[in-house]
Amino acid sequence: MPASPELAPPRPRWDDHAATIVASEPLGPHQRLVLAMPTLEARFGPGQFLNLSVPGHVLRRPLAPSRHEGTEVELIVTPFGPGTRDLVRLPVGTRLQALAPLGNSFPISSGDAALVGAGAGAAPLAWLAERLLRAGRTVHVFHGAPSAEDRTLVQTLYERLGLEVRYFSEDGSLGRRGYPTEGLAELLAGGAVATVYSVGPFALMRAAAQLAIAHGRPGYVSLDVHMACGVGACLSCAVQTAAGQKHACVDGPVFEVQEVVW
Amino acid sequence: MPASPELAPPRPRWDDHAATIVASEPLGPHQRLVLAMPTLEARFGPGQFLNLSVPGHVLRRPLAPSRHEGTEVELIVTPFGPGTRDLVRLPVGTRLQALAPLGNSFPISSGDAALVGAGAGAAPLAWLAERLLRAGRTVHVFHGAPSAEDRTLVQTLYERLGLEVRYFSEDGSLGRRGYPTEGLAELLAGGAVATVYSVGPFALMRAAAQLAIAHGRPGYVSLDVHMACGVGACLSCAVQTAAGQKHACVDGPVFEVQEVVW
Amino acid sequence: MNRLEVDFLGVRFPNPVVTASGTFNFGREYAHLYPLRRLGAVTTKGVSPRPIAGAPTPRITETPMGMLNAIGLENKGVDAYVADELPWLKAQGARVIVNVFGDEAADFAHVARKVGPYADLIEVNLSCPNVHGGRLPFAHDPAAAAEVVRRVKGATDRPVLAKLSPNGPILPVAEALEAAGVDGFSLINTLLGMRMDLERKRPVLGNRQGGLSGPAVKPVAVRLVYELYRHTDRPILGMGGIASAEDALEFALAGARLVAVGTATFGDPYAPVKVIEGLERELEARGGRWVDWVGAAHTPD
Amino acid sequence: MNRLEVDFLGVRFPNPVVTASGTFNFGREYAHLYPLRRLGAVTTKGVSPRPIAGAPTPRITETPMGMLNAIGLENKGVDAYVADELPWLKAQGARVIVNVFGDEAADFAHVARKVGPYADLIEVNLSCPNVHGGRLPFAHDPAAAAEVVRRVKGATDRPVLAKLSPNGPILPVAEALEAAGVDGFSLINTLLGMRMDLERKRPVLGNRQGGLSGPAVKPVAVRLVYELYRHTDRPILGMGGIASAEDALEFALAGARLVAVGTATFGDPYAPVKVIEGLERELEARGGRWVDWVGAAHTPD
Ligand SMILES: Cc1cc2nc3c(=O)[nH]c(=O)nc-3n(C[C@H](O)[C@H](O)[C@H](O)COP(=O)(O)OP(=O)(O)OC[C@H]3O[C@@H](n4cnc5c(N)ncnc54)[C@H](O)[C@@H]3O)c2cc1C
Ligand SMILES: Cc1cc2nc3c(=O)[nH]c(=O)nc-3n(C[C@H](O)[C@H](O)[C@H](O)COP(=O)(O)OP(=O)(O)OC[C@H]3O[C@@H](n4cnc5c(N)ncnc54)[C@H](O)[C@@H]3O)c2cc1C
Ligand SMILES: Cc1cc2nc3c(=O)[nH]c(=O)nc-3n(C[C@H](O)[C@H](O)[C@H](O)COP(=O)(O)O)c2cc1C
Ligand SMILES: Cc1cc2nc3c(=O)[nH]c(=O)nc-3n(C[C@H](O)[C@H](O)[C@H](O)COP(=O)(O)O)c2cc1C
Ligand code: FES
Ligand code: FES
Repeated sequence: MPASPELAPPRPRWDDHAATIVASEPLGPHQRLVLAMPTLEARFGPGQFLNLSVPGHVLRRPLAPSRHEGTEVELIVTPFGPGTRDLVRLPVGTRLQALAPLGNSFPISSGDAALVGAGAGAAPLAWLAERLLRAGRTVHVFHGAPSAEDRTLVQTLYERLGLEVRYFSEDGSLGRRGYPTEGLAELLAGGAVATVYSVGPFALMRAAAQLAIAHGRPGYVSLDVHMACGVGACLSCAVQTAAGQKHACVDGPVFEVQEVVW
Repeated sequence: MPASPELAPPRPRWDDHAATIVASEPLGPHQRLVLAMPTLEARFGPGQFLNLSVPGHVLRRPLAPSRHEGTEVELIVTPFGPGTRDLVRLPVGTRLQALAPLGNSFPISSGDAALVGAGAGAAPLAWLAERLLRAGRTVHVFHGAPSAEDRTLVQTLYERLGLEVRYFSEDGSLGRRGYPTEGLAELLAGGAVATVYSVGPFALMRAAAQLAIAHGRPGYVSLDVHMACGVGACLSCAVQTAAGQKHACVDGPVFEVQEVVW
Repeated sequence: MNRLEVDFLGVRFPNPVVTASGTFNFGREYAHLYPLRRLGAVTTKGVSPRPIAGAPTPRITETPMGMLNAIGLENKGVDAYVADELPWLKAQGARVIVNVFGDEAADFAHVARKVGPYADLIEVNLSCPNVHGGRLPFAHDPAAAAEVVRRVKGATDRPVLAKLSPNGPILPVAEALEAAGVDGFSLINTLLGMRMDLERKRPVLGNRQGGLSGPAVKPVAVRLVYELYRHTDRPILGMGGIASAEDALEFALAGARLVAVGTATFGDPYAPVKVIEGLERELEARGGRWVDWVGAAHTPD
Repeated sequence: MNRLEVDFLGVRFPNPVVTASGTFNFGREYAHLYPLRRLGAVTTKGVSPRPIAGAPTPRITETPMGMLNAIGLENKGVDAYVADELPWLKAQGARVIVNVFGDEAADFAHVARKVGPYADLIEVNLSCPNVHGGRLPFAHDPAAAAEVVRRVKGATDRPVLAKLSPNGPILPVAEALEAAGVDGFSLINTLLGMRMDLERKRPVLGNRQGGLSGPAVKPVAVRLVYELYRHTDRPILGMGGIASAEDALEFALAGARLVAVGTATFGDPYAPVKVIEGLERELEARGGRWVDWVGAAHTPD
């Protein structure tokens, strides 16, 4: 079973592009990085990613932009392991290299959209929201975090679009106590005819996917699989799908929720 | 046999000091680095060294300053392997760490002095020259290089002292064709009563040492042995001496030419 | 003067730099960046008789100047590659080293027979588990490894390289393989390693342990190439952490006649070509041809 | 609550972080930076019956995220250390692990007997060549290694750790040592490696090959600790590339009850203390005591 056509537009070929850090600012525990990528003629779509070099590291790091305007690519990076920790500390002016553009992107829904995210998952989602709004769709955003820590992230990414975000925190310190899938559940239970998009921890995406499936709504997730090459050569990013084993870097990272073996 | 007392003054204890690069400029194939080391109260003597961290490298790099004024330590670094290549590329403002002060220093001769150096060996020698001049000694400088490449280095280090340098190049492109030990040989053959100091490749120091010994002159060299700890703990920097095996980082790097088993 | 040209078991390579098995698939992913014939050769991902799904994810993780992989030998099986990939790869004008493996000696021979027409060299991956030998890798069982080589030699007229594992002594295996008629050696495959996930308090990799590659292993690889070179007169394809022309020259000095670039390609897809270009410059500056450097660090004891 | 306290073979350690043999000499060089009793223990440089001059220089060289050493076991011989260093070290209030070796089993026992009064634990370095066993290291000859342990056990009442080498299979040796009465294990010693000097077209090290240590080897070390832990009930002192508290916790998860910091001390002489302080913070943040982490990554197959 080939992916549905909207998931697989003819893709520009990737190359290795110079990427200079032109801005770097903390957003709570995350970091907003802006890369200047003057040689990248192709345009990213929301959900696509680049594979970014980090000095002193053998592997690159896959990251999904939150915007691509002119020659500037905006990223949200959450320091996680050694590579992302080093990346967020690099000074403005540092010259990196990025394989781009990689992977597929989210399709634009034909009707309303419900976005369910957490942490840096907000990066591709916010950008998708921008595209959805431009296409005239109604966009519901549910964002989850352990505490109030993602407040600045959400403000930066969504409020510049004029979007209101329903915030869920595990400790109740901001927005509602609980998980963003609760908001999605209520929306769908209320009869909303929305396409579901989710990027975040596996458990969150699975819960969102199950809600979409249960309500017969189309849904898309961006699977976060450990990657080495990012271009289909190493077979590290295996994903089990109804159509057999696929590879997230070339067949994804965006998958239809029905397609994924959860 | 303990080292002669002038080689072993009571030494201040080393510690690990912050060292910020405040200037970095190429001098031909070499790089002049200035480190700000505000916490280093002890003063380096010419020949002493520090063991400098290089980001991304497991070991530090031993380097002998060419000056220590106020809180600023001047180094001449020749890019050689991966560590020094990375070091000379670091931008001004980079914060490093340095074990300092390490090792012993050159004694000040009671009479004239003849300095025989090559490449970055000029760093401790030029500083020694400064001290010798201040002590009222006559200083002869012989510097060798493959070609004219060390012209700026020599100008920077020696001409600021008002010292004239006899330059020897292997290809004859600057100064005399040949090796700086030829100048030393002529000086000593002419009956000069000079103490010999040499820092450079092993073969150069050995030749200088043999001339000093042959003419019954005292002589000192700074032995360049691969080091790991820099403080006497790893035993990597073994040196064979008349008094048995010593360790360059604590018993040297400066040795009397008679003491070394060449 | 082409300083890089090298003959290896009768095959002429324009330069000694090949890709390492499993890090370049069958070359298609990188073919739009540079012509594959620019490389010494493409070594393909390991091919087995039947498709293999591979190991659970995560399959890779980074370590200091290295990476661990436990791909679990995922591949589509020999028939798919003979149908789709190998003819395409040959059509690119690339020289091709096909990496083969299986559960038992006959499997290796089966694959070698099928891929032979597309292969300039056959590389036998002995690091895979010997299913009938208590799952000990062939590489650590000289007799089983020799049987593999004998069968493969019988199944193809292409020169056969045995790929050795650094996880056990190599000399006893190498000796047995020479007796079995192996034409040359390639090494090193990955070193066994593990990384822990402090959040989950578990090994990071789905397979728990994986194979270490990249610059971290280079000293181990150079030493094993050096050691093997002293004991064999058959040519060596060296690899393990090569990321620059200088690295390649270290392997040449130790005794490698060809070198492979693996993990470095993940960090920079142009790495194999940059190593070639770097070698052209280095040899221009340092003098000599590649073949003059091969084994040059060996001096009488 | 002291989260770091740990009992190891009846000795109480305030924290599990010790120095690695050969990277801290007898502690004197670092004693002005921090009190040596702040460390879990000081493991001394290897001590042999008679002085050894060591290997030709260069004795060390750097590699990607690692280093090679071929010090050649330089030491002043047991009598000098018993006279000058060990009493001083005990007087600092430090716990002491004395690393011992020799040409044959009796040598180990001789040294162990002499240093016993100053040692909390004896660590037997099995990576040194067995002079009467064809110079194969004891570590790769289970019978010879067992004989060493038997003799050392007979010569001292201190608990005896056998230090294993990663350059060959460890389980057969470990089994033989258990039968010989070993109390615990320490691992890993260095991996054999080599670096080439492109100018001289020779190995960099005077001894040609050396031992690889530092972060590069960490994945290999973690895996071997994990593997050994599954097969023994004796406690493990783990090491190999530890440079941070996170690294130490990886070893704990794999099964190390004590951990050693070696090469990292060359990059930062405060490294052992920073690992201790980091562990205090990490365990505060992540919860649990050190001993709760030991072996916690082991789940049923
Ligand atoms: C398509 C895609 C888009 C992503 N977009 C973002 C983003 O916009 N912002 C963000 O903060 N994070 C994003 N991630 C996750 C990010 O790639 C990882 O957090 C990061 O690679 C971890 O590297 P590290 O050095 O911190 O950790 P380490 O564990 O040290 O990483 C070691 C290696 O494992 C791989 N790896 C580890 N964790 C992951 C992971 N979660 N996903 C994929 N590879 C991993 C990396 O490739 C790296 O080479 C994305 C992941 C994918 C697959
Ligand atoms: C007391 C002393 C003072 C020195 N002063 C200067 C100076 O002022 N300017 C200058 O340019 N160089 C100086 N050197 C030499 C300098 O330390 C080496 O060139 C440098 O360490 C090489 O590191 P690398 O990364 O370039 O090479 P690599 O070969 O990659 O070095 C790897 C390791 O080997 C050791 N090493 C390699 N070569 C040498 C060497 N020649 N001497 C000592 N250790 C070595 C280093 O400690 C390093 O950890 C001095 C050396 C000593 C011992
Ligand atoms: C992701 C990955 C997959 C690999 N797959 C194979 C394989 O299928 N067959 C094989 O013989 N070696 C395989 N290897 C080992 C490499 O070919 C090579 O021997 C090893 O990685 C050392 O070289 P390097 O450090 O340059 O990567 C693989 C290595 C990696 C990193
Ligand atoms: C310079 C140096 C000297 C060493 N000397 C000894 C020794 O005398 N005895 C021993 O058992 N191990 C010795 N080792 C090995 C270390 O104790 C340790 O096992 C190894 O370095 C791995 O740990 P690390 O990566 O933290 O350094 C030495 C290591 C180094 C780097
Ligand atoms: S990351 Fe290499 S195949 Fe997907
Ligand atoms: S460099 Fe460690 S003892 Fe001299």
